[in-house]
Amino acid sequence: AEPIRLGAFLAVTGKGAFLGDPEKKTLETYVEKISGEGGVLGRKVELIVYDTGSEAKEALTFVKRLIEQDKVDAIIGGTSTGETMAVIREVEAAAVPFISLAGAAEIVEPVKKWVFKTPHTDRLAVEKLFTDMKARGLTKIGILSGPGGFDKSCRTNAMALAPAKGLTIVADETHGAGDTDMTPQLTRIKGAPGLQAFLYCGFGAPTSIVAKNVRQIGLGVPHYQTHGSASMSFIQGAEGAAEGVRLPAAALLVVDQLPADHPQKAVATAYRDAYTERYKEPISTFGGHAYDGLFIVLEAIKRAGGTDKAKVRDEIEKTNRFIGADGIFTMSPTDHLGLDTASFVMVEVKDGTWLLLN
Amino acid sequence: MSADFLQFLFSGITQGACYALVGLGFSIIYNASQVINFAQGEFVMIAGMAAVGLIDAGAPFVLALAAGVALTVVVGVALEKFAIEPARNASVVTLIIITIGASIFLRGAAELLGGRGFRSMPAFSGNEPIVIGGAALLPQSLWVLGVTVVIIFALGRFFNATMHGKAMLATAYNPVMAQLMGINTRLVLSLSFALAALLGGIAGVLIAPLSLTYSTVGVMLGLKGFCAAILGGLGKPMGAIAGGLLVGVSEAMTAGYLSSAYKDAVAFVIILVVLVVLPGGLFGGRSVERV
Amino acid sequence: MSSPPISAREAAIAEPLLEVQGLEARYGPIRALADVSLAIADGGLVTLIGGNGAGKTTLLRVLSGLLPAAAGTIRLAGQDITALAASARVRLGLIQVPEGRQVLAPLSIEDNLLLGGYTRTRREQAEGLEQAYAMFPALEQRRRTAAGLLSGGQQQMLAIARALMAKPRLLLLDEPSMGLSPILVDEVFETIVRLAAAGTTVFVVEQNAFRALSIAEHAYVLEAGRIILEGAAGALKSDHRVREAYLGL
Amino acid sequence: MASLWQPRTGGLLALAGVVAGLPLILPNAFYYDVAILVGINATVCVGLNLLIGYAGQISLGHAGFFALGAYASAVLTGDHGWPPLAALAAGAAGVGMLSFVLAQPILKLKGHYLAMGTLGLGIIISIVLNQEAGLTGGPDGMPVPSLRALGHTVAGEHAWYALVGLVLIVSVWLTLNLIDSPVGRALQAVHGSESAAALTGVDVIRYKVLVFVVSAVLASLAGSLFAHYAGFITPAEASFARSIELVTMVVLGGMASTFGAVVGAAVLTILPQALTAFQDFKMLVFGAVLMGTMIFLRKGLVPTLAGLIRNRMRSGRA
Amino acid sequence: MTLLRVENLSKSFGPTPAIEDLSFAISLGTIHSIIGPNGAGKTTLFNLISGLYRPTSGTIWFDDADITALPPHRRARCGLSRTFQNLQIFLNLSALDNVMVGYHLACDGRFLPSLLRLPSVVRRDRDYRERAVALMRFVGLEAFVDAAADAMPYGALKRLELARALAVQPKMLLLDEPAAGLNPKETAELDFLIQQIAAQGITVVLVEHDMRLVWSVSNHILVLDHGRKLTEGTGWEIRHNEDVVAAYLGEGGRHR
Ligand SMILES: Nc1ncnc2c1ncn2[C@@H]1O[C@H](COP(=O)(O)OP(=O)(O)OP(=O)(O)O)[C@@H](O)[C@H]1O
Ligand SMILES: Nc1ncnc2c1ncn2[C@@H]1O[C@H](COP(=O)(O)OP(=O)(O)OP(=O)(O)O)[C@@H](O)[C@H]1O
Ligand SMILES: [Mg+2]
Ligand SMILES: [Mg+2]
Repeated sequence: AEPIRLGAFLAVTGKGAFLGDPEKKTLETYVEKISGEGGVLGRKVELIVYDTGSEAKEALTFVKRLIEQDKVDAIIGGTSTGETMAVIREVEAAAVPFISLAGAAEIVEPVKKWVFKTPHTDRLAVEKLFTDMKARGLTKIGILSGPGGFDKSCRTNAMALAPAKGLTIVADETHGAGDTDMTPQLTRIKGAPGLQAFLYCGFGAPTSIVAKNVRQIGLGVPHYQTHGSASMSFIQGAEGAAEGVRLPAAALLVVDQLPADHPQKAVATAYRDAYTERYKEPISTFGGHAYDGLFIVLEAIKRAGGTDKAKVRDEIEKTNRFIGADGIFTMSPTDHLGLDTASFVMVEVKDGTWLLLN
Repeated sequence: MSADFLQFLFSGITQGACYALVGLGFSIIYNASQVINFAQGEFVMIAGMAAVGLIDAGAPFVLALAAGVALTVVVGVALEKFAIEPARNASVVTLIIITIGASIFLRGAAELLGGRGFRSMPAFSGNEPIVIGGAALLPQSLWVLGVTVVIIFALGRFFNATMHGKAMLATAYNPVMAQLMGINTRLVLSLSFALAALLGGIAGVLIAPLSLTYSTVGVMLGLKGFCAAILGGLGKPMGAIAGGLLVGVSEAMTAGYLSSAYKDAVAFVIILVVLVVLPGGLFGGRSVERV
Repeated sequence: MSSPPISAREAAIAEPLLEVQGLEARYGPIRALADVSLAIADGGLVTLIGGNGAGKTTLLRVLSGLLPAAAGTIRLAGQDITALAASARVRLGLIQVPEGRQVLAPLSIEDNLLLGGYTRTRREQAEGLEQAYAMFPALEQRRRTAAGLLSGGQQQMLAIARALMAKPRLLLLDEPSMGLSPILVDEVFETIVRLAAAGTTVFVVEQNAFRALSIAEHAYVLEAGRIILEGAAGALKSDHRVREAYLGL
Repeated sequence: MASLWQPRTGGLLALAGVVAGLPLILPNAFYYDVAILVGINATVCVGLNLLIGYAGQISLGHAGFFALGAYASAVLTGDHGWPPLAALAAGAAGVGMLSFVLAQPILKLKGHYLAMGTLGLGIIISIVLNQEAGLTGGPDGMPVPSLRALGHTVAGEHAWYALVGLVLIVSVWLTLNLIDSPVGRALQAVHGSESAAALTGVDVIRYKVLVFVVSAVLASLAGSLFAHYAGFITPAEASFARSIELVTMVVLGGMASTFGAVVGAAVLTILPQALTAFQDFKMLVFGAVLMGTMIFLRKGLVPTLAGLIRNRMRSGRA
Repeated sequence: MTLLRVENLSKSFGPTPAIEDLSFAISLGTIHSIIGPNGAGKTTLFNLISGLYRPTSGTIWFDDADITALPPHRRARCGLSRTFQNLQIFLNLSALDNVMVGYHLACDGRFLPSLLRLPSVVRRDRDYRERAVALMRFVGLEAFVDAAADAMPYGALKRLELARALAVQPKMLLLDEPAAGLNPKETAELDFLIQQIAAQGITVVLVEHDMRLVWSVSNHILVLDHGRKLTEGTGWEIRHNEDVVAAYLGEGGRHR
C-alpha cells in the first residue's frame, strides 16, 4: 500500500539546532521503528525532513514543498515560534493537519482549524516558575533574557503574569546573540532594590554562561531558568555553577525519579531508552515534543482509518488522554494543545543532575 | 571607582581582548593578501571544539589544547592552499566570498564531527573568581589578557622590525613587486594563514572556558573581531587591540549604564561615529594614494 | 619542427649570461610575443627599443617570470630558468626595475629599499642603503615618508635604487628615465654605464632611444612582438629605419 | 534592427522570454514559490549590483533596507490599516530618505571601512527590529495582510509570479537603461578613479549617494513585496547573514553584470533547495560549491561563461 | 588677457611646504610650461589648480572668478581639465567609454531621463559617441576604439587620457608629463597635437621633463624649485639661466 507520508521542517542546524536536532533524531528513531514493525494500518511510514537552518524565512518554502511536491499527509514542525507562524497561512489554505513543536501560546490561541501543538506554552512554564517562587516567598524578581524568540516570549509572559501572581519585576535586562559574558547585566540585576530571585530566559550555551557568571559575581539569590535549560549540557557546561538552579520541565527529564504509578512513567522510560540506544547521547525534553507530535498524528490516522486530511484533523482534535512525553493530552475544538500545568514538574540541579522537587 | 564600574570594566576588557585576538587574525591575513578572511571566527571555533573533544576523549589537558591549536593551523594552511591560492589572481571581493564559503564549509564539518550541542572546557586555573575592589574577575580572563599582551608585542615586533614582517606587507601591497624583490609570495601567503589560524586557535582555546564551544560560536566572535580590526585600522596589530577593547568596553558600559537591549547597537553607533571622524580607523593613518 | 633561427650574434657570444630562444607570450587569446630570440653577454649592456605596445614590457615580464612563457626557453648562465618562479630568479641575481615604478605605497622609503635587498644579508643591506642615499639624496631626506606620497620622479629614483639594493647580476630596466628631470636622466644613464663597467649585465628598455643607443653595445628592435632588427648599437643609431621609426629624425 | 540585438535588448528579451515561458514547465506551487523568491532576490541584487558592481561601493547592510521595506508594509497595512500600495510607497520613501541621510557620511568611507560602516547600519536596523517587539513582534515576527490594489487581492502563486516577474523585468530594464547612459558611465567612472571622474565634471558624492539610495529603495520595494507575498516576516530578513547572502549573489553571478545579478540570485536561491538531498552534509556541500564556483569562475558565472562563449565563437570564426 | 591667476599659494603636507607663496598668471591662448626638479611641486600645483588639494593659503582665480573653494567637478564645469602623471584611467570601462565620461557635462547627467532612456538622451549619446570616436582618431587611437581600457599599452593610455581631457571641452588643459614613456617619434606627434589643441583656442599648461618638447611648444616657462618660483620667462631666457641649469637642466638639458 501507499506509505503514509509525514513531513517535517525543523531547525536542525543554526541557533535553534539545540532544539531541532533532538526533534529530528526522535522522529527518525520512531519512524524507522514503526515502519520496521509493520507500519500503521499496514502502511509504511515515510518521513521527509527539511532543515530550516533556524531561519524563519526558509520555513514557508519548505512547507510549500512538503505540501505541493512531497504531497505529505501531515506536517510536524516549526521548531521555533517564528518558523511556525510563518507557515500558518499556507497550512490553513492548503488544509493539511499540522502539529507545531514551538512554544508560544499564540500558535493555538486563537484556535486555527489545522494547527495544533505539543510543547507546553511558555506561559505555562512561567506560571509554574512563579508558583514556585511565590511558595518560597520570593516576590522581587530580576530577569535576564536572550535575543531569541523563545527568550523574548518567556520574558514577555513573565512581565504579563507577574502582577497577577503578586510578583514585581525589579530588573529587566537582555543580552545579545553570541555574547560570552553577561556580568554587566547581572551586576545591574544584583544592584536592583530588594532583589529576591533571578530568572534567566534563554536556551543553549548562554544558559551555562549565565550560571557561571552568576557564581562569578556572587549574585546570592535563588536562581531560576526555564525549560530551555532542560538538558544535561546545561549542567555540564556550567561546570558546577548550575547547582541549585531550579527550572520547570516535562516529567520526561526526571523519568527515573518519577513514582512507579506516575502515568507517564512507562512512556517516558521507553522513549528515553529508545533515543539513547539509537544516538548514544542523553535525551533532552525537546525531542519529547516531536515524540508527542508524531504519535498524536499517527494515532489520529489510525482512528481515521486512513490519511484523509479532514478526517485526520478531526481525529487529532479528538485526542483524548493521550499519554506522551510532554504530558497527557486532551484536545478539543477550543484547545489545540490540550496540556495543563500538572504535566510540568519543577526540578533542581543537585550533585550534577536533576532532582525532582516534591 | 565604584565596584559596579570595575565589574563592567573587567567584563569589557575581557570581551574586548577576545575580540582583539580574533581581530588580529583578520589583520594578519589582510596584511599579506588584502583579503578579509570571514572564516577567521571558524578558526576560533575549530580550536575550541577540537580541544574539548580531545579532553572528553581523555587526552591530557595541555596536549589537547596544543592539538586543538595545531589542527587549526593545519586547517588555515589548507584553506590557503586549496581555496585561496588557486584563485590567486581573483579580485578581493571574490576572495572574500571564497572565505565565506569556507566558513560555511567548516561549520558544516564541525557539526558533523562535533555535534550540534554545546560543551564547556575547564578553565586553565579554576573558576574561583578573584575579587578586586568589589568586582569579580575570573582567572581565565587574566589568561586571555595576558596572552593577548604577549601576542601584541610579538606581532608588533614581527611587522615593524623583521624582514619577514615587511615581506608580508610587501606581498599584500603589491604581490608582483614582492616577487620581483625575491619574496616567495606563495610561502608568505601560506605563512600568513598559518599565523592567523594560530592566533585564532589560541584565541579559541583561551576563550572556550568563557564562551563554551559549539559550531556557531565563531560567527559572532568573527563579526566582532572584524569590527575590532576595522575600527583600529586594518592591518595594524595595535589597532586591532585598541578596536577590540573599545568595542568590548563600550558594550559592557552600555549594558551597565544605558540599556542592555541596545548594547550591541550602541557599540555599532560608536564604530560608525569613529569611522566618520577617522575614515581609516583609530590607527589607520592617512591614505597614501596620490594622483 | 624547425629550430628557431640563431643569429650571428648568438653564435658569436661564446657564453651568454642570458639566452632566450623562440620565446612566445600570450595574454589570453592575444599573442604579445612571437619567436623572440636574443642573447646577452656577461657584463654586456644591451638595449631594446620599440614603439608603444610593441611588447617590450611583456618581454621583461616573461624574463622575470611574472608572465609564463607560452613557448621557448630562457637560460641564465646556462641554467634553464623558463619554469622558475619569479622570486627564485631574483635569487639568481635577475633583477627588474618594472614599468610604472611599482613602489610599495604605504611603506616608507627605507622599507622599500630594504625590501629591495630582501635576498641580501643585513650587512649588504646597510651598505646598499648608504649607496642608494648617496646616489639620490632626495630619498634620504624623506626616508620615513610613505613611498606612495613621493612625487613621480622621486618614486622612479626609489625604483632604481631599490633594484640596486639587490646587487643584480643581470639588471632589467623598463624605461628607467621616465619622469626624471634632465639632470637625473643624465645621472641614471651614467649609472647604467658605470654598473656595466663594474661587471653588471644590463638589459635596458628605453623610449629615449637615442640615449639608449648611445650607451649600449648592442641593440634589439621589437615590433609587434617580434625582433625585427638587431645589431651593434652604434650601427642601429644610424640605420635609417630606426631613425625614422624611433628617433623621429 | 541592429539596435535590437544589442546585448541589452537581446538580454532583456531573453529574460522576458524565460519569465513568460517558465510557467509552462513549473509543475506546482512549490516551484512557483522558489521562482517568486528568485524574482524578489534578483530585484534586490540588480539594484545592489549597481552599487557594488558598477559604482564599486560595497554594502554589507542591504538586508536592513529590504527588511525596513517589509516591516513598513507589515506595520502600516496591518496595524494602521493603510492601503498596501500606500504603505509600500511610504516604506520606499522612508528608506530613500534614511539612506540619503546616512549615505553622505558613510560613503566617505572606502573599501573595507565602507563594508564595516554599512554592516553596522544593517545590524543596527536588525537590532531595532528585534527589540521593538511592540511594533514588530520581536524575533518571532509579525503577520502581513495580503496585497490588495485597485480592488483586487493578489493571491495565489500565479498572480504573484506574474507580479514579481513584471517587477523584475521592469527593474532590469530600468537598470540597463541607467548603465548605458551618462549616469551609468559616471557611476563606473567613480569606480575607476574618483579624481579623474571629478575632473571630468562628475559630482562624485552626488552619484555615490544617488546609487546608494536607488539600490536601497529597490531593496525596500522588494522587501514590501516579499512581506505581502510571504504573509509573515521576521527580523531575520535584516540579519547580517542575509546581507552577506545578497552580496554573494551579486558576486557569484558576476559583478557589473545585470544579468549576472539575476543569475546569481537564482542560483543561490535554488541551491539550498537542491541540496536538501544531502541532508546532514548540506552545509558542507553548500560551502564547497560556493568556494568551487568562485575559484573556477572567479569573475562570476555570467561574465566567465560569456567570455568562454565569445572565445569559442572567435576561434570558431578564425 | 589672463585666464588663470595664482596668488600667494601655499600647500604643505606636514612640516615642509610642497608649494610656498607662489604667484603667477597664465594668459589665454598660450602654451605655458612648468618645469622643475623632481619633487619641486609641479604635480601638487596641478592638484591645487584642479581642486584635488585644498591650499593651505592663497587664492586661485580662473576666468575672473575665485575658484579656490570650488570642488573639482565644479572646476571642470568652469572649463578646467587635466591629465595625470599617475594615469587615472577608468580601467573598468572601454576606451571609448572613457572618452564618453569626458563628455559627461555635455551629456544629460540627470537621473530620470537616463533611467527612462528618453529619446533626447539617446540622441545626445549617439552624437557624442561619434564625436568621441573622432576625438580618439585625433589623438591617434583609431585602433583602440573598441578596446577594453585594461588591455591597452601604456603609451595608448596616455593618449586616452588626453582624449578624455579634451572631451571636457576645456578652456584650459593641464598636461602632467604627457611625453613620459613616449619615444622621440611619438613625442614629435604629441608636439604637433599640442600645437593643434592650442590652435583651437585652448590654453595649455604643460608639466614636462622632455626638454625637446618644452623648448619646442612653450610660449612661456615657469620654473619651480622646492615649491617656490625659481624664475619665469621665455625658452631662451630659461635655457640661459644658470640657476635653472644648475638645479634642473644640467648641461645636457640645456642643449637638447
Ligand atoms: N594585461 C594585458 N591583457 C591583454 N593585453 C595586454 C596586456 N598587457 C599588455 N597587453 C598587450 O600586449 C601588447 C604589448 O604590450 P606591452 O605593455 O608589452 O608593450 P610595450 O612595448 O611595453 O609598450 P609601452 O611602450 O607603451 O610600454 C600590447 O598590444 C598590449 O595591448
Ligand atoms: N599628498 C601628499 N602627502 C605628502 N606629501 C606630498 C603629497 N603630495 C605631494 N607631496 C610631496 O610634495 C612634494 C612635491 O611633489 P610633486 O608631486 O608636486 O612633485 P613634482 O614637481 O610633480 O615632481 P615630479 O617631477 O617628480 O613629478 C614631494 O616632495 C612630495 O613628496
Ligand atoms: Mg612598456
Ligand atoms: Mg609630478
